[in-house]
Amino acid sequence: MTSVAALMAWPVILPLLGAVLALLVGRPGVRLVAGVASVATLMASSRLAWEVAHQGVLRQSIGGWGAPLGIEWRADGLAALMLLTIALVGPLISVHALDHLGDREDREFLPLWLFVWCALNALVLSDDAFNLYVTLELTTLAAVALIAVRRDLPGLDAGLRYLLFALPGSLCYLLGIALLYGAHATLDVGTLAQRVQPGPVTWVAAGLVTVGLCLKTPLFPLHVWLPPTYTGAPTPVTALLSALISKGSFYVLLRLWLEVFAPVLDARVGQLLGVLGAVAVLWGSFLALSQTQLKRVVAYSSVAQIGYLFLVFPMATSGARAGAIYLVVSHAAAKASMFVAVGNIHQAVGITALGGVQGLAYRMPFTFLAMALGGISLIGIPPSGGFIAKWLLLNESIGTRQWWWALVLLAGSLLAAAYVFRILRGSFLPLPAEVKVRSIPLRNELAPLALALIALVLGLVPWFPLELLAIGASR
Amino acid sequence: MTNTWLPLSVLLSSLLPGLIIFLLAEEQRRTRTLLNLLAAVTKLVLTGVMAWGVFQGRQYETRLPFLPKADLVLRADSFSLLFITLSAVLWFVTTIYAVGYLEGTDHRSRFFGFFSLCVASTMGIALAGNLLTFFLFYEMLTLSTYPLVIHRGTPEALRAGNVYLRYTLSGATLLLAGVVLLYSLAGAVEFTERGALGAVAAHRTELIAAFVLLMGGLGVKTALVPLHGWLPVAMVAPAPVSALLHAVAVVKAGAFGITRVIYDVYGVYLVHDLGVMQPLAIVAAVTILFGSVRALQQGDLKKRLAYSTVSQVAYIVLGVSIFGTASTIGGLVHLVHQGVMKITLFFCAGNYAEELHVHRVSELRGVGRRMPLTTAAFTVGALGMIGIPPVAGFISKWYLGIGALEAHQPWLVVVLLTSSLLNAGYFLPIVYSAWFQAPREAWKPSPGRWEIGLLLLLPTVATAVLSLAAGLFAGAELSPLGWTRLLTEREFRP
Amino acid sequence: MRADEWASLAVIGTLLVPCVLTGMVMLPLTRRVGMALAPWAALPALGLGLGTGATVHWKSVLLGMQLYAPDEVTRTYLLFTGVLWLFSGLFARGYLREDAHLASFWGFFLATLTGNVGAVLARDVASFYLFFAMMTFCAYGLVVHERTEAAARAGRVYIVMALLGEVLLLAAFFLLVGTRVNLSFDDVPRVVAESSHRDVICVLILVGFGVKVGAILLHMWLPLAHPVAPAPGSAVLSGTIIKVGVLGWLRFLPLGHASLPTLGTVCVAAGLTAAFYGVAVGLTQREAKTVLAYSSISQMGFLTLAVGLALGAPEAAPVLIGAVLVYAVHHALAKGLLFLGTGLLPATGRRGWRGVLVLVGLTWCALEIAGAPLTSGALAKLSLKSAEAAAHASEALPTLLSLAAVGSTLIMARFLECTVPKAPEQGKAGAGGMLLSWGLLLAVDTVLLFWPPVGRDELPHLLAPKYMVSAAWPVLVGGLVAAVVWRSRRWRTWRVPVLPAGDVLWPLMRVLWPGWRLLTTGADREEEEQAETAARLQGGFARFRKASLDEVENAEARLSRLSHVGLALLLFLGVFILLLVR
Amino acid sequence: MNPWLVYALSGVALFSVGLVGLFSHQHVVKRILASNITGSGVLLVLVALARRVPSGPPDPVPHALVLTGIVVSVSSTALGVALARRMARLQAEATHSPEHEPRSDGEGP
Repeated sequence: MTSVAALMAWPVILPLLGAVLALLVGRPGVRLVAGVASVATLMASSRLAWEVAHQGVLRQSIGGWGAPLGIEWRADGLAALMLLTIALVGPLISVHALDHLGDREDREFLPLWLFVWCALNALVLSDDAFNLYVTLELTTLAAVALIAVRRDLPGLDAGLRYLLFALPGSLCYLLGIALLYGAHATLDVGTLAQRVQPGPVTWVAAGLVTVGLCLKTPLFPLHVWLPPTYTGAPTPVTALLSALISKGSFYVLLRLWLEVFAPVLDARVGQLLGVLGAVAVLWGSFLALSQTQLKRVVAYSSVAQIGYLFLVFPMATSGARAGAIYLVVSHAAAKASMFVAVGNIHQAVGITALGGVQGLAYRMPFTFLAMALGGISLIGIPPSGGFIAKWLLLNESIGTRQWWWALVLLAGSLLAAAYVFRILRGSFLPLPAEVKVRSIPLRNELAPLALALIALVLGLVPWFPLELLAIGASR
Repeated sequence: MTNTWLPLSVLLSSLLPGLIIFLLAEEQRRTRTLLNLLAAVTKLVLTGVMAWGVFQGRQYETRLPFLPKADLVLRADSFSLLFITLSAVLWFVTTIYAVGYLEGTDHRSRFFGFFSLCVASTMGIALAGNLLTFFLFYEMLTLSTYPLVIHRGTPEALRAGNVYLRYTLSGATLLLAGVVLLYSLAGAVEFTERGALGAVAAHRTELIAAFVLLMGGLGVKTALVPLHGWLPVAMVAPAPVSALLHAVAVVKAGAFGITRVIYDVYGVYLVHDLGVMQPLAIVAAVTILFGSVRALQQGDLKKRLAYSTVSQVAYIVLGVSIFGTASTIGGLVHLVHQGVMKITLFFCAGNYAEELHVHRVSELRGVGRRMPLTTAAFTVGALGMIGIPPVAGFISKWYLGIGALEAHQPWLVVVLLTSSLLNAGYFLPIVYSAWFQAPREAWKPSPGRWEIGLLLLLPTVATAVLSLAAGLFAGAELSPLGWTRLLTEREFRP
Repeated sequence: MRADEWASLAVIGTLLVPCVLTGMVMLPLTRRVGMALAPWAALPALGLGLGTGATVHWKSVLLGMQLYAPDEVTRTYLLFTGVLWLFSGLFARGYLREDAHLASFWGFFLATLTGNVGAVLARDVASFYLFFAMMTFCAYGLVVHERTEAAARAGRVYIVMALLGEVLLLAAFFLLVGTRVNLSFDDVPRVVAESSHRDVICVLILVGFGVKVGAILLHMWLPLAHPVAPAPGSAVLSGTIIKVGVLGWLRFLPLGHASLPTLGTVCVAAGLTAAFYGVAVGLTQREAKTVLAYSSISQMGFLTLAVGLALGAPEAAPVLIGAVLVYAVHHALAKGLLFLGTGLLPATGRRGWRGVLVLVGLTWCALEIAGAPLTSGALAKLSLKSAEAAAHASEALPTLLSLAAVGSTLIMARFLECTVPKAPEQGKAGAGGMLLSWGLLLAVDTVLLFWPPVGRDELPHLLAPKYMVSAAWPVLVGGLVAAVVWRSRRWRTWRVPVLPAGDVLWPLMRVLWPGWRLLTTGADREEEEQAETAARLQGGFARFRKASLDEVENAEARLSRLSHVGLALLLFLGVFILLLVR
Repeated sequence: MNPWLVYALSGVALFSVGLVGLFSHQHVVKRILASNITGSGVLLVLVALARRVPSGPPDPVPHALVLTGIVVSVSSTALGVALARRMARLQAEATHSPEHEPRSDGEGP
């Protein structure tokens, strides 16, 4: 069956099926099931993307109930691109997880990851404010479980922290949605976009939604839960968190903001978000510079990178939108590869400090290469997706005569260079004699490389994703 | 008729080998060397074909879709060919030299991999058909040279690497800002003879701002004062790297970029009209003198050479930033001449270090008897740098001087001549003590038949001969001078 | 092959023979052959000087190289250059028989010869500069040949002044050629005359070549460089190389095309001063070669004077140029002989027929320089005087010249005094070759007196009593004074003061040297010291970085307090809504 | 003033109280409870909003939303409590065996 309904359902159903099956079959079959589910979902996602690329935006109302009563699903270029990103990045991370986590863990990791995947795909596709809330929560809960998958103190602590910061966020969001519904009696994003008027209710609602999602994403100054969480969680999970899960809430914010709120809000709030983003960039980078733990450096770099994303709001042009999304995608790949590489290093030498990278270039060339390419993308040096994103944002900041954002972008990349090369540099030092190197499976070396190559390719053929993004950019 | 494939294949001829070399194991020495030389020869041939074609007036352009309103363009015009030919030739000799120089050291696969990438980026810079493409390869160059600079892996090397990155990345940032600024004005500016910004000439402030940013960005690699700090520090790199860095790759990329911006992006008339040429000329002049004086104060041979590069490359900038035909010819031809001469000097420095472990000027006493050919080559290079005929440097200086007067700026002649005196001041003592002073203690005799391994000797002598020939036969039609004359006259054709 | 092809081939050969020989001497493989042939390298030049060649034009060499035009200047220069180099070469073969750096000597000898011949042949600015520079820099090798500290110092002075000269010339050439890039000598004088920078060019040319000529205040290198070089080296240095400076004047100054009275007068004054100054300082010297060097300075003064007159009086230029040529030939050979003689006498000793022969020869040459009657010197002075007459120079000039001649006589006497007593009684074996070549050169010199290449028409007057007298009395006076001083040396109380060779150089150095030291500070410093300053800087930067980063860390810690997050949340929301409400 | 507004306002009040609790207490269980209160506040607002039109049947959609919301909050609470319990146990063990200390970046319960 190739009806629109099926097209849009499969990417959500397949991981769900996979997850349930994986839970049922248990130890022996879990990898097989997960693998099959992943491949199937990848195919379903790309199929959908293909259709979107050729037919344009696809709509579908779940259970036949149309808006305003029922739940609308909508697949535009943006959604398609997100689906693809998740489908490419996620599995690569989980491949790495297989050998990184112990047996029991990966028996639980894989189903949980499939749940997250399912929730994320649903989130990406749903076009209904409340449905977005539900999918957000599902993502959060599955993520918390993932964080705690090791059942050790750091993991549990991180999981709880994540939960207790995510909850207020989503509740703020929910309250905002409730107010909107009260005012306009619809939850369908499209309808909302037509109905919202400037006014106290809209303003408060917008405020609640924005703040809630900023807390979940997170944006400075609400980012403080991120570093401990990211460091506490097992590395593959951290990769998932920063590459995909944190992007979920940003995706929602971007959608609602650009499609619903932007027209009815004063430009100054956009500037507010921009300023916070800018501060986040500098703040995160500085902290990344001062860290001694490899993982924390990368974690703080996430704080900075998320900051870039929020520069889209003051500009609020289609170009800036493209830039932000491009950054989401390339950051997903690059950051995932960085974290996974860090995981490899930890696994190989058991050192979590920066010194762990010593001699990396000779010992684990692929991991090193992955780190280098990922780092380049984080800095935004061509050829890399990061550069393209930065380029688009720069252009918009000049085009919209807001050159100060350009300054932030440029300063940010310099700082990024500082902390990235702080890592890479060490890898050229000769390998210290006393360090014992445990050999790690080639699979784990190739996983980060593949991720980094995605970031690289994004920098080489940007026209394809950009064309895809343009589809359904404005309703 | 337009040929689409040649520019791309010139680029790939060093990119692909580079990537393959990365995958080679350390001990696959023969394969690696073979691959290197094969690639170098291929590139030489392709370049030759292309040069001939362009001389015949053929078009070579590769165009790939990249961003909306901005393709990736590789185009071969006469100016890029000047640079490509230089890089192709010098890469060939340097490869041979490097093979000999790194004999039996570690991580050679990595070295030659990045080495090829570095040259590939240089090729890209030379062939770039618009500003965006240029920037992409410019950044690629930074990244591919960094591992070469820190190749030795010593703490000192790493420190040098930091300095190098600090400078180059900051420069790249400025450059990016400039490129974006122009992009917002006129899209991805295609390089076109006599300027591509005629349409937006009205936006004077933006144009000036962009120009300053671009010059700031390119000035770092060109090592214009006060952005030169990285160059002397980067000396810790192995000799072939320094040679390539100073002669073709990095500093030249900067100088080349400045020339591109002035002549093919803004157009010399527009730049002149914007009144940003004179400041640039002043900066160049200051750099020339500063570099020479600092070179006088260096006891370390390579450091001295580095500062001399600072001053010599500023000649190029000076030439292109004086409004007039002669000076432009002088600047452009110096792009080639300085390359050939400076690479000779660095080869020599490398030979001394490799064979006799001599690094300081004071230790060179009487080295002429032990290594006559190397020292002869060094002498040729040094005389060229001073600008003594018939070595190539003389031709450049001749044209620059004439150009300065043509533009009614006699003070520049004074600068030029003072710097030649200073050059003499820091080169001739070396030549003197190498030839005429007795060594402190007898040198250990050479094990082989020659004063040093042929792989190191031949490139040195070859480049020395080249720099002699380039000067002696400057009048020939296909000499660097002849070529630059050709393209400069096109540039200034009203 | 047609005649003109032969002719051009001759020109090319003149240049290429020494060039190729240089190469042969450089390469170990061909060194012995090259060194065997080296002395004869100047033969083609001599031949071309006697015969005629054809202009050669190589478009692709340098900036379009042109060689040779059959004019008087070129031919004369070729002639005496060829002669002197040839016999110096032959002399050197014996003189340097057991020299440590033989190959080095021949290499530089031949290279300098190439430069010298090339400079004479060159017909365009760029090529002239090429050969001129080649000659200058290779002659350095002859100066420092002995590898002694004195030689090194002399070499340093030589090279520095040469460089200064080159730089000034370069500036002049830039002004001269302009956008034409290069210029043939056929156009140079006209272009200079018409140039808007005429005077600047002329000054630069005068000073630039003045260094080579050893004009007053630019002469410091001569008395240092000539003595330290081996005898054949000093012979060519003083005989031909400094004449190339004069050649430069003849080629580049707008002689006969423009009248520059002021500059001319300055030159005349400078020339006269040099003539006397050279003598004055020369008399205070102890070293024979140094004395000769100073005499060269004073002799060159006469040429400077002549050129100055030509600058002032275009109409008389041809005559004056002729006179200059005559003088050049005479001085080249005579001075060459004297320098070679200083090398020869120790070998032959002053007793025995060889010694006597040499002494007689030396005296003859001394008389020539002094301008005694019936000598080439007399001819030279004669043609000079008549040329002055043609230029309507001031009446005082002839008298001054005669006075200068007295000076010349004195300094020659001084030379003999410094040479003869020092020479050993008995000579060494194997001086034969040297003596032969020297004798031959002397013969040629004498022959050229009767068949001079230029100024033949003056020859008859040489015998006219009027001129005989005017030529004789300075020599007699000079000789008398010298004799008196010499005889009186036992009982007279005063002694001739001793000035250091290079006179004004030393006070000058006291000013310049510290400046140079200052400029080159650190060149001799060791790496560590430089590194340490850099390290201190970096340390400072690191401390600053650390401090600021710690600040951020603390702020982050404060921010992470749970309650603060709550506050931040509320604040965020508050500001957000506030911005909208207002 | 009409009743639904009272409900709405009290809902908002609950929400704020819960929020304050969430950020003013260190103890995990307290914070979980606080989050529950916050949630109930939001749900109360939703219920109140169901009665937008004074007369006539209430709007069914908010009720559906509230039900979903309850499910979500229940599950999240459950998860939170489960994690808290396990952590408490581990920490208890940790206090007995000093060699592996609980890591403490930021605040722990």
